[in-house]
Amino acid sequence: MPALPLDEAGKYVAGAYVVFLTLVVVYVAILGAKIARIEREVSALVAEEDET
Amino acid sequence: MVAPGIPEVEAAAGEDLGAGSLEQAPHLLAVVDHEPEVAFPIRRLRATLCQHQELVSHVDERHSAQAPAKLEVEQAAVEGERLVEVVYLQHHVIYADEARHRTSIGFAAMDPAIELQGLERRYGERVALAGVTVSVPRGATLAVLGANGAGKTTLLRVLAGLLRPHAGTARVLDAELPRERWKVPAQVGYLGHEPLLYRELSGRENLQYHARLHGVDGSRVADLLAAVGMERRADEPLRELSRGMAQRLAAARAVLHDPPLLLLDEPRAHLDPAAAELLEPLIGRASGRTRVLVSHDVDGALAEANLALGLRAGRQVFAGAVEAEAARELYR
Amino acid sequence: MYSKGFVPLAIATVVTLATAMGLVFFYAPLDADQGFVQKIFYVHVPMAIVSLCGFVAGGVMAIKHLRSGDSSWDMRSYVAIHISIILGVGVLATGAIWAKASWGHWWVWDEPVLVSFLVVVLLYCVYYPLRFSIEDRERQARYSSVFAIAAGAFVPLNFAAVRMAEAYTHPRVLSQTGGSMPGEMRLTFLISLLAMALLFVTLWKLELTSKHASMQLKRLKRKLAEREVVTT
Amino acid sequence: MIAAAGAILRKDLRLELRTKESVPAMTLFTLTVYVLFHFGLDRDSLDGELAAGVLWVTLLLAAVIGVSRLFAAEREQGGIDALLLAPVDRTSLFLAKGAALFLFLVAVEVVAVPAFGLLLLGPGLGGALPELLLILALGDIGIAAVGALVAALAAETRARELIAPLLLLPLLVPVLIACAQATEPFLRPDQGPEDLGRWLTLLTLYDVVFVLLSVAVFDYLLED
Repeated sequence: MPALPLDEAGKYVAGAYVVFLTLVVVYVAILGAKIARIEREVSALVAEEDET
Repeated sequence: MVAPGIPEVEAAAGEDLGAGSLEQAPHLLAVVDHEPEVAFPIRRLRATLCQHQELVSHVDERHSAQAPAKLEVEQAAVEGERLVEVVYLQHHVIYADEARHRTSIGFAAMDPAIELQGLERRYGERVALAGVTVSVPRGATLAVLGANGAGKTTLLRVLAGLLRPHAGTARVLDAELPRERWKVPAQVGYLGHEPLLYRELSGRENLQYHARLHGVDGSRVADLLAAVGMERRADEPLRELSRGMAQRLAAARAVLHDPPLLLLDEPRAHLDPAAAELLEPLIGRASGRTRVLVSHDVDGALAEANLALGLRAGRQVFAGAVEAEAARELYR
Repeated sequence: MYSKGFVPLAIATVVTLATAMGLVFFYAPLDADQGFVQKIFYVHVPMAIVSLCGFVAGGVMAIKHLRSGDSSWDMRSYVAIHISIILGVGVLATGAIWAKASWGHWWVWDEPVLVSFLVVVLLYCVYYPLRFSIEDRERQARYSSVFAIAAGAFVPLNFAAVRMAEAYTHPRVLSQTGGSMPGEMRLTFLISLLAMALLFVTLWKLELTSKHASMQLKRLKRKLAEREVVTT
Repeated sequence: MIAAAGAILRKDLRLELRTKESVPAMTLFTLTVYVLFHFGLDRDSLDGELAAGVLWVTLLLAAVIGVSRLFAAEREQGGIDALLLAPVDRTSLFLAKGAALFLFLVAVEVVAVPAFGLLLLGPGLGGALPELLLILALGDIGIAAVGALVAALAAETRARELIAPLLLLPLLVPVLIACAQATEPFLRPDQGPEDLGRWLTLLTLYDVVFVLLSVAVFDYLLED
């Protein structure tokens, strides 16, 4: 199998690394959303406690 | 030595028992012990007995250096025509067994059959049982009362080792649950809503299967089939039998290995009076086994129980002696 | 609880990842017969190795859970498997891209790593429905652990079987096997592998911390609710 | 433990004889799948790799049916409770269920493999009978061990009809590879063993690993 020319290969390599980075970023984003929800609920609890 | 006794106990007996119940069966109870350090349990026992009026007792408390109790227990057993139950301290269980043999009636040792302390069980987040604290002496019957969903069946399943308790301590016979769960099956007979028998197999085949699992001799199967009155139809597959007949076979299954403790979940559901009568020697009070009885029939259950446990939404409402009227409150 | 030493770990992960990227594109030589496409190797293979180790580690943690009855080990095992599945999907995707670039097809059946991964990912995807269709918390933990152990043992067996099958029907030695790599490539590969492993551990700790926090929050809420019932 | 396993196995076989639920259904299923393959592949006779693949895929799919029924009676009629209420080890349940599944598979194959020879296979089956039997036996042990474990795992879940096959089939990929590869040379017109030893080694390794593993972890299933 002859090596692909650089411009052709570049697309694929970029694709592979983009897949990897996207996975990590999406994962971190989901985690961030989870943490934001925890933060919201804690704030709600604190607010409730302040009232009583 | 049964005849004279300790005055205060006799007095208690006279007061607590109506004339009618005296005629029926005055439950005499002999406690013999010779060691000072057990004086306290005797007193506690006496207190318990006074709470449970059908268990009126003759309590003999002695403190002597040696322990030649055997003779006295035997004597008590022989003399006591009215000796229905011999409650005995664990130090002398061996003698008590003899007394039991002579009177061929059950006995209860001070070492309780079931001891629960703050028992808790959850299903996921939902609390099914919490703070259940009760102690059932050997040979006694505990009635478990409560509306649907109060946690009665959960309690039975915990006691049977089918569910793991999540908090508190639970001792069933000599097994600490859940650590010593493996000790439980050999000693417990469980009769629940489901007969736990295969529909496609006959009664005999089902019982033989369970006999093999329990390592019980196959000849007991025939005896039990006769005892529950199912000899004639023992070879028909279960699906062709009525629910009541299946229940009779299930009762035979539960006592196949002659367990000292019976866990009964509405055992007389589906049974006609004659069949219920037939099962009495196996799973009734007269079986001499410690029993935990779940029932919706408040009066019936209290009549055959020594103590009662009331549950509401998994919480304990009462444990010990209870009036039928108070028990009925549970269902309101 | 799980956040001890998290900051240095995160820094080390970022530094190593950056280093690995730099090495891949500016240091490692071009492969003699694959050319630039071979750069995919530095993300695909470390991801595959870390993911597999994650699956096996999930099994080991599950053993610890069953042995000790400590449900935090079940949580660890669950999170390890969860991240491994995500990495596994990445392995399949990058593998497909690599296959397209070097052989012209999005999928090749004679690449044992890729094929084994497909089977393994298919199996592990069932972990979620299994775990979440059991309501009782304890039973969920126990059944998940049993699955994790069985699947963890399956992973190497499956690899052996697939490799044997491929080697038998397609006797072809891959050019990227470790032994024949030049030194620069090997260094780059090892740093990439380390970066991937650190990333795995970082994400694992992060997820565990978040899971633990939300569990604690739930407990707190329940406690407060109980207190309200008592006081009113 | 062996005595209890024997009691459970006898009960299972008796139930199967009486209800005829699993084995006839599995056998019928294999025959149907042969017909499907005939039309799907549009071939009157198969040999070599294709034949081995069709045979083993069919057997695995039939095993799925057996596995999904394996705990049905226990679940519906309280057999698990009854077992937990008896002083027996849960390992004996695994041994009994594995043995029952193994026997079911053997019973199915007694019909399904000759039927395959008659319906789809080009070359004759007779030439390498001992080897074939050995491969079938080793394959069945693997399927039985994994099948009993998966059946127990799935028995307590809500979506068990879905989970059991989804778990079972990927887990059986190595069995499929080894069995199909080992069987394939015998199904070619020019019969002759090829690399039989390595596939049998792989199968044996798989069987040993999963039997031991299942025995080790089975105790944690089916409890409360």
